[in-house]
Amino acid sequence: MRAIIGSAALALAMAPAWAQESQFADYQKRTAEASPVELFELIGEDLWKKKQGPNNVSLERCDLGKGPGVLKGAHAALPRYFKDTDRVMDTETRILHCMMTLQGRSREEALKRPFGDASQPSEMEYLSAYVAGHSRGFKMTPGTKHPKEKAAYELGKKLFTVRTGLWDFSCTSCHGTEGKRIRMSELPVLSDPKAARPLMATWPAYRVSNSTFKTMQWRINNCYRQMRTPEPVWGSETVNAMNMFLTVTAQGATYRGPGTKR
Amino acid sequence: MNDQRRGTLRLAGALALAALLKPFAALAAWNQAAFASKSSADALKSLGTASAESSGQILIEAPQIAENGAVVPIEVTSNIPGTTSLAVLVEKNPYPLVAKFDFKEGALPFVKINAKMGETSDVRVVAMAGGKAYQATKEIKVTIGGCGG
Amino acid sequence: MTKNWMLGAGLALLVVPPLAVAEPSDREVQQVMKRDFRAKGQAGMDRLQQDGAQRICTATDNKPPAALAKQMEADQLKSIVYPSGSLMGDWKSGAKIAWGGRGMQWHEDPKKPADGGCYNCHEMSPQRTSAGTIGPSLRGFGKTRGNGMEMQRYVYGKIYNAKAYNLCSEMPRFGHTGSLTEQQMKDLTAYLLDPTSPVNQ
Amino acid sequence: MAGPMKMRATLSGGNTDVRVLMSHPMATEQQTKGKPHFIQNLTVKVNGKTVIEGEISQAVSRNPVFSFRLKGGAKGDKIEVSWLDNKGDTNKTETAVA
Repeated sequence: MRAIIGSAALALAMAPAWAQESQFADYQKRTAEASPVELFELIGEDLWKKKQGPNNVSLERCDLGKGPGVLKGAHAALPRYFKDTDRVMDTETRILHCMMTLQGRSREEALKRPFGDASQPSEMEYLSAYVAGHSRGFKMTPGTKHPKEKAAYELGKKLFTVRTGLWDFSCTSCHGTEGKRIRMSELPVLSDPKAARPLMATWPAYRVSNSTFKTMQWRINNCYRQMRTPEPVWGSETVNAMNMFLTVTAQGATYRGPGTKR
Repeated sequence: MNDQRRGTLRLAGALALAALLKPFAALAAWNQAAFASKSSADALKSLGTASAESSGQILIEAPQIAENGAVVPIEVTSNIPGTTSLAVLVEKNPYPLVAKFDFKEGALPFVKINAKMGETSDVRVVAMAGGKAYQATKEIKVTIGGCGG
Repeated sequence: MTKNWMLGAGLALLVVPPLAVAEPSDREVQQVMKRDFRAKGQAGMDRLQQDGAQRICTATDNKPPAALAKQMEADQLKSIVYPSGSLMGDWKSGAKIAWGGRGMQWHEDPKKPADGGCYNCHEMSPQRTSAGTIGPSLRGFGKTRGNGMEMQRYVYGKIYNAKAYNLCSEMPRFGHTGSLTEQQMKDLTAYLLDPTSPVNQ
Repeated sequence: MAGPMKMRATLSGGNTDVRVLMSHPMATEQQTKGKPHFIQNLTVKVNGKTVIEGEISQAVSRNPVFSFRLKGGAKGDKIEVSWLDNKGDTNKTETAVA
């Protein structure tokens, strides 16, 4: 009995501070264990290998930063600066780049439906699941050296605190103080590595409340929707900078997604 | 599913199988009366397990509180010797009977499912063993219901 | 010093960043946002136009100098339009507005009335537990404070424009932004102050 | 209509643990205004012999995930899981115990 108590105490001590108090920790663990998230990786694989677009080629030669065709660890090393486009790109933005350059698809066509729903997830969501799955076990090492990578981090950090929109919110309105809840959901302080690490290590993810797969592009878009702003453009500098800020804050975490969220 | 996805999936096998399995459709048993019951008592009557005796040998592993009723993982084990079936019911769902499994030679009376729960409710598990019915319940609190979304 | 605040000039709140690139100025960030957002549905680009309160609160990390805050709060207070007579509406309608989360988002029908979404941040009723904790608990609000005209005006005013009482409050300005109607704000006032409301049980 | 399935079967403590994932909307009456769409029957076979038969309802979550436990088992045993939904759609998947 003492041994059991001891190991439980140890588990608690190892859990991130904000997760310790979570009354939903057991629920979250159980849903993660019984998650259908692997299905999305499986369908994503089919789409990755499917010949598409005017050039009728697959995405198998896509260069996600580790060289053409290399998937292992690619997601965990993003976002980063890409010389060929002279900008900072995250996993999804880079996938779009490959759809356009390799498959010859137009941005409009490839992004016709960036966010899906439960009855019809989007191609991008499936592909993100497949790509991210190849980074399990890799340390998260987003780009931090190139001036544009540094600028993206600084912009994201600043955007995190900007009060804007019809209702005057900033990201910190919800994610700035430890121990707060929106409705019944605990709110992680995302500028704090101890909260950002477990979170970013499990995005993209199957989201129980949407019953489908969701990505970071969606997550940030959806936060702004609830902040009552206009819509941030998919893959824009603003969204990618925010992703960069969160990922750099989480850097060093071992990627273990795609995850399962409430 | 849309046409785009249809084309991308590993469907050839599944479609061929659909044709082959049609007879299965005619054979498959599905207890319409039990699943259409609006109370667990009626459902259990339809399953022929109306008077079940409580048993500590049925284990229900589930979260005490679920953040979202759309997915509530429930794990059920019967340690009653000779268990041949397990039924899982969510008392307060519009149709309480969630699932029923028959275990034949070679299978252990264990199953783990994800169930939808509309609200906080008792989960009732009924096991059949040696022609007798046994049951156990566990309450699961739900903060957001999961039947309509 | 005050002059600097008024100009919205970047302040020396430079926490040493792990990466040695200067952080962008507030103005640069505004330009980036204007470039990277698009009007959608009822959410127009005008919503990105920071007003004085948003600008000062952003620039000072929500800690404006006291004198300036006081002055700006007084300005915000002037924006509040009080209807004549009692400010207590129907607490039952107020409960629905307090516990609803819809309204003013780009995907929503602007013709449908918005909710207050109060439950996202405030605990209010012992019967309903799915409330957030970003704002203070409002349980027993009227019971402990009474519901005289002065209290009605405070509650109505706070809902109308929370920034009149605390410049960098995280609470939206529901009346000032046209998010809630006069009647809705009266109903919410009643939900908090009416002795028969569940809030005061 | 049938989306993909995925299954894993592993030996554990002398028994075989089976975990199977299915892509299916499992749409309730409430979600579809009275036209629910959900899997009704499940069958688990080991080397061609049926060992578990399941009847399930619309209250099983979207994209169902099930775990089962089989008595004994050996590496290479063939496990097959198939389903049939209320519209007559069906799918199956097969794997060898690892």
